Amino acid sequence: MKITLAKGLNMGLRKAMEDNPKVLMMGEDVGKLGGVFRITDGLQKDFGEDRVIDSPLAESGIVGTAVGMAMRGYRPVVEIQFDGFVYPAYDQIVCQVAKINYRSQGRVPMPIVIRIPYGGGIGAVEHHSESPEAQFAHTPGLKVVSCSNPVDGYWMIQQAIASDDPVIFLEPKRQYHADKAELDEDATPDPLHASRVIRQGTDLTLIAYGPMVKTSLKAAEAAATEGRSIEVIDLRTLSPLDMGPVLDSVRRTGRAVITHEAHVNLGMGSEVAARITEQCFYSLEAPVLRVGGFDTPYPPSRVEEEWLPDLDRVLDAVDRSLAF
Amino acid sequence: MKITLAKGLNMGLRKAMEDNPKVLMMGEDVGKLGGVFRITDGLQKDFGEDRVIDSPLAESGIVGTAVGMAMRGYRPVVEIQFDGFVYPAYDQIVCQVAKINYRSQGRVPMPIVIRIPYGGGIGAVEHHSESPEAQFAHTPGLKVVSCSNPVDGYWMIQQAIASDDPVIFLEPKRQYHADKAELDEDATPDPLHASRVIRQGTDLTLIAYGPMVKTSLKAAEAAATEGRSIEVIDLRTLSPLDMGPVLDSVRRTGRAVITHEAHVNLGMGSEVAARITEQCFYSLEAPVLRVGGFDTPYPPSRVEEEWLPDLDRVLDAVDRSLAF
Amino acid sequence: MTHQAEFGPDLAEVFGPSHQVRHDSGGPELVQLLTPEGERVEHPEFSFDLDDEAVRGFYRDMVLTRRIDTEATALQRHGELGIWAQLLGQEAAQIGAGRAMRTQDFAFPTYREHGVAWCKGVDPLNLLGLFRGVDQGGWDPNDNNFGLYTIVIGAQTLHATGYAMGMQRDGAVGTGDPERDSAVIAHFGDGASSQGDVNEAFIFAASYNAPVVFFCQNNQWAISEPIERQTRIPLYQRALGFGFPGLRVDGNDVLATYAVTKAALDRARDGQGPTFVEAYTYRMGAHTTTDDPTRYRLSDDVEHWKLKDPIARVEVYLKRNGLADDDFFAGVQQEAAELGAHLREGCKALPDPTPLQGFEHVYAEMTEELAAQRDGYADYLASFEGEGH
Amino acid sequence: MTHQAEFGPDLAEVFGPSHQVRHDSGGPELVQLLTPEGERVEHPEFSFDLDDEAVRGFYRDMVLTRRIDTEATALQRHGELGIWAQLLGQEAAQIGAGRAMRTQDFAFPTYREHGVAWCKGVDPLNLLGLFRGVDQGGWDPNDNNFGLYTIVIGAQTLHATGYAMGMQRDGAVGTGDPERDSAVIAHFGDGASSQGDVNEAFIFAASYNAPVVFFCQNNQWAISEPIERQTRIPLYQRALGFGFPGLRVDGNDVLATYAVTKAALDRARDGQGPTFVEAYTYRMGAHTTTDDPTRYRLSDDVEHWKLKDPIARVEVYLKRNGLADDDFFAGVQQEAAELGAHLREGCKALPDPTPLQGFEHVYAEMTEELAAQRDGYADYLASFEGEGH
Ligand SMILES: Cc1ncc(C[n+]2csc(CCOP(=O)(O)OP(=O)(O)O)c2C)c(N)n1
Ligand SMILES: Cc1ncc(C[n+]2csc(CCOP(=O)(O)OP(=O)(O)O)c2C)c(N)n1
Ligand SMILES: [Mg+2]
Ligand SMILES: [Mg+2]
Repeated sequence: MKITLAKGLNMGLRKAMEDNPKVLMMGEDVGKLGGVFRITDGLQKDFGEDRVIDSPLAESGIVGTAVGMAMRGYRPVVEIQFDGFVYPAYDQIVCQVAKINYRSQGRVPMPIVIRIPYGGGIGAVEHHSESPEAQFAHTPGLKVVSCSNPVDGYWMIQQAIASDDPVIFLEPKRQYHADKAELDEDATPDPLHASRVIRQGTDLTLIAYGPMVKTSLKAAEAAATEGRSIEVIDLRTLSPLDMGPVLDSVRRTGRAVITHEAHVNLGMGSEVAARITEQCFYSLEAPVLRVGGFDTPYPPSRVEEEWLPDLDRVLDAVDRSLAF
Repeated sequence: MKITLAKGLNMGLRKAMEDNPKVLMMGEDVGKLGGVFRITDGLQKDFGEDRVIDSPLAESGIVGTAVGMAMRGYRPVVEIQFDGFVYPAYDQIVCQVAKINYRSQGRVPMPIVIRIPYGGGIGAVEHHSESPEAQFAHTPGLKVVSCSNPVDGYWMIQQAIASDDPVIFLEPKRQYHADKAELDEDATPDPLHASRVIRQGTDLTLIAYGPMVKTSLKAAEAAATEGRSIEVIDLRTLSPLDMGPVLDSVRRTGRAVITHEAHVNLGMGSEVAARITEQCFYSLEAPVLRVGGFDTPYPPSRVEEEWLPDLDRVLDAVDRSLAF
Repeated sequence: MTHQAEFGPDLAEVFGPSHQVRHDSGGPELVQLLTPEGERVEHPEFSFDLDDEAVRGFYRDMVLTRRIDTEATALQRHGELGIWAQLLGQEAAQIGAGRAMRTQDFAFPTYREHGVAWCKGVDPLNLLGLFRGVDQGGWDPNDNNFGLYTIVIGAQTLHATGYAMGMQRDGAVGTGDPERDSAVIAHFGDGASSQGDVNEAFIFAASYNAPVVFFCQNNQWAISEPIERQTRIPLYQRALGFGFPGLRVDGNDVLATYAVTKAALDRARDGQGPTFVEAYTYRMGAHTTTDDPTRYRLSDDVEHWKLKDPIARVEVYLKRNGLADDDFFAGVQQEAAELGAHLREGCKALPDPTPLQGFEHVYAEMTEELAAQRDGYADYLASFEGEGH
Repeated sequence: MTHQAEFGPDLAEVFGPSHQVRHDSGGPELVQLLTPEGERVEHPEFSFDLDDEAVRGFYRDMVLTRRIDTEATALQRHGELGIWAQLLGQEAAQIGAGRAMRTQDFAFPTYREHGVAWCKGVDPLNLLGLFRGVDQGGWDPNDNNFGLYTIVIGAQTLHATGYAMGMQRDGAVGTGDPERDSAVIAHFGDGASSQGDVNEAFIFAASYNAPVVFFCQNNQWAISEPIERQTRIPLYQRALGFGFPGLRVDGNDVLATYAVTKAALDRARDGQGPTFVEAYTYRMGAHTTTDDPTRYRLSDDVEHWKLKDPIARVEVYLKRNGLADDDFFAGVQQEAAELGAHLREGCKALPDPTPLQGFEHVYAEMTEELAAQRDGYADYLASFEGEGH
């Protein structure tokens, strides 16, 4: 069966609700409308208003009540309508969701998934195209992942829901309907917190996640036509980071470029670069280079494609690294 | 005149209010009480309730109304009572305060200062000892600084208020009353966004800011007794970073350690390390090492001194770097 | 509600006519001065104190505002705008509120207040930039005392309150000088009323007695969610919990909206503090041009509200009472056509931003760090020159 | 307020007796069953339905709760606790509310609810850990249906609402089975009422008709800020804006607090939804042991409230009516002395956490990354061994 990312997520959510009656959906417009991206399409019809809950327009309220539901034994899956609207819930997420298991010495786990459609490229207005991952990954107690393709979408959302820890689940909205992939529902998925080499190469390690995975694969292909062998890694998990495959790779290639849509300054790239350097110092032939959104607010959509890192900017960094 | 950091800040605030009638103070308990740390002590008495405004207990409300005041031409100085209570205002800070100048194409500047007593070591309960700097420094449009000593406190708070950009002003609360220093009110201060070499050395560059500056100076002294010459840099400005003095130093010493109380993962250290590596790759004799708070929630106070990076942990990193 | 009585009869009344409001007429509390049939009625407390000329002006405002809306919707369909937030059906609420303001009053809009922008003198062409994706607000808020559109729901209500606190500090409230005394209007929707920020704005405004009118267009929907999800009592009653007056006005009645908003603004300018005005109306179109309301609401409801059209009733009123002649109506149509052309042509001519422009105005005082990033990017862009890239 | 009349006489009444509340008796709306002088009075709607034994029990609860408080305050003075949040003066509010709960009801406290903890059966020693700095809550919330103390003001009111929504989904509301039907109490202060979260909790609770009682101890102060900064009308009226009942009870009257809270809980369990209870009381002590209230309030006020002491009035009542003899009072004193000793000894014996413990429970499922950090730190610590470090 060939599915889009949107479909994979929808099927994964449905599967999780079928498997466990404690799984609930909450958020703005997730019910009748099925969410503005239709990721929860059909779920309220089939599971009822008690399990697929349209909420008042208040993100702190959504997350805060999800905390209470989790305390009562439920497994709420919260949808934040767009990346830029997660901030009213930031306090509940970093002070409560992230800390209650710790505060209670493990007596009150927080099996909450917070789904966030994120990233740019859809021609939207302000606050609809942001990449807030670093703001969560810096917070102990949260786990942060991002899927990049339909099959991962299907499995990872189920794994996130099954996790007894809170998971910030980042969905690259630009990819929702971009590509289709074959889903084998009987396959055994990789663990949730594992990064993955998705293309092998020997000259340089290109590290990406979420929306930049596709661009990175294209960059590797383009580089191949010029005789350059690029290894591409899909991080998948941003907290915890699974550095094993990354370090293995860089020890072989000696060079690394990391890319994401988020601002470069204090983005995931800074952490990955710092860790690679700490652990592969003598293997490195060049500093780890970072390609990301500029350190400016996300711009009006008519220039977003220039703001977002693209094939050319990734290749430029690859060239600079190889020329170092 | 010898002053503490608390006194320096209080004098600086008073000076700013005297110099410009548009400067206002806002926050919880800043009026009659003078703030829980007494940093605004005496200001309401002298400048009145219209300029030193006790607010309802709502951080988003405080920052959001400060935005409106700034639009009307005022220069609000907001006090957040403790680091851990800034998050209810996070949305207003990152989506409004940070972006209105950009959104309005420079027509509506945001000359707001958000003062945050931050960091640990005071034996407090949860949420009173945190270091949220990276969560702000990652956001374009905000400027982020931290003073480390009484004299800087006096000047930097005035410079922050004079800035037409929003400034997150981090005050190392543990230092409020720790030491005294001589203030020369006629001196010409360094610019707000300049880092500063505060001890010269040749073997290694030790980078710190805020509460870790004192520890770093002690570490350098201790290392000196073992014949090691450590250069210490007080970053002072976290966004923008002033990398000039840091890069100069590392090019000379070949080694760098950066320390802060915040979690290491995605802390300021990751960005500084990544930049040093990018720009001094061939000068580095060892990877930049980071010493910070663990990637765990701030612990109960009886073990906070073990959680916080201290002299020994800084020296341990110095040793590891020198031995690399 | 068997146990209700335990808490005394006075408390039972807070359980108003909930779960019905969409089909409901707005209840007896609805202030109305012009019926859907175009008949003038009187209200014991609020009266319309302007002349026929003003009514014709309101009519013209509403027709032109609707034209802005239909034109922009068409531009979106033709790919000239990325998205558009339609105001269809809310013209009276916006013109009534907008015309009640004085020059020195300041409006804080959400993203749908095209009619208020019109009243404040903003060139509607400037509204398109945000939806086209060439800017994030193409006007200077200080030129017309009309703030930038705010996408994060509710955030601007706190800005409005703070601005009003600034007016107090400027001595621009309660002086008795009509040129000087000022107030603020904060516009927001029924959905927005659930945000913490909006409720905090009520608290700050009440605490400082700030000169702000909270003007809520209850258009019955927050995207797909009906008003019942946000409140189980009539929304204007929210103000009671915060200690200032709340009023419900027929938001499809421009005369009543004008009269009620003006009274609230007078009160604010006079130093009497905040008022909540619920303009009871209906979102006749989709939430935005990307929304599909057939998924969540009945066309029945829409038909019901069509009978209450805000423009039609004024037209009937003017015609029936002979207050405007054919020339007048033709003139307005002509103006609308011209406005449409202005928007169509102007929209396509709006200049795209350049990539390097994005580095400007991040800060009022540019940083060396960012200038270096900009320069590096400029060099990078230059490296493609001549490549036909 | 000259323009008030414009909005009709019914709106004027929302401007209650503000700016006076601290010296005020709480107004005619205050539900009282036992006067400060220890006289039983009746109320038209709320009656006390328990026997003398229960009143003696309440007295004992209050004396023991006060003992916890004075003992912990003393422990702080002796350096055994880092800080302590005193409840002095709020015993009746807490015992009345705590005793109104059934076992299956769940309480979400702020940080001062030591009396509620007592009623729910939490060993008071466990309360000390947080203030001593050995843990962040030493009890299991599921053992006694008593949540952990929450320092971020207001956050727990949303948790309470969500928990109550969970009860609804569990079919534990409105079944008529007294063992099964459940409700939640959210405790918070007057200051907390200004937080967005608290107001959002009201909205969610109303929207879903959740079985939650919002129990606000209005102790007139939020650190140095008087209640007037947070509201200009009596706080219980906040609920009116959200469409559920609000009540003001004499929070220094344990009988009335019990009766009112019980009625509200019954209503919630029965499926009638949320109620707001304002327990009108006074913070007799400092905000915490690090606060200095002489900087911001008059001892006059404190003296005034001393006359309303919640324990004294029950003592007078019991004695005057011969409902308890000397043995009873001596017995309670004896218990209090034992409790004091338990706390003094227990506190010092509370084990300090170890540095490595801080790596546990960050996650329910430990990560490799964090395990590596822990192991690295363990090695580092081990490197000092033998150094006499
Ligand atoms: C904080 C935040 N959350 C979510 C959204 C997404 N969103 C945009 S409009 C809207 C509904 C707004 O409803 P209402 O306040 O009634 O205004 P209306 O659109 O009806 O004018 C939502 C949920 C947003 N813009 N901001
Ligand atoms: C979000 C947040 N902001 C600020 C604080 C600091 N603070 C602790 S208690 C308090 C006052 C609380 O007043 P109230 O709600 O009336 O409760 P009370 O202490 O009187 O019981 C403040 C401002 C906090 N804990 N959380
Ligand atoms: Mg609406
Ligand atoms: Mg209080």
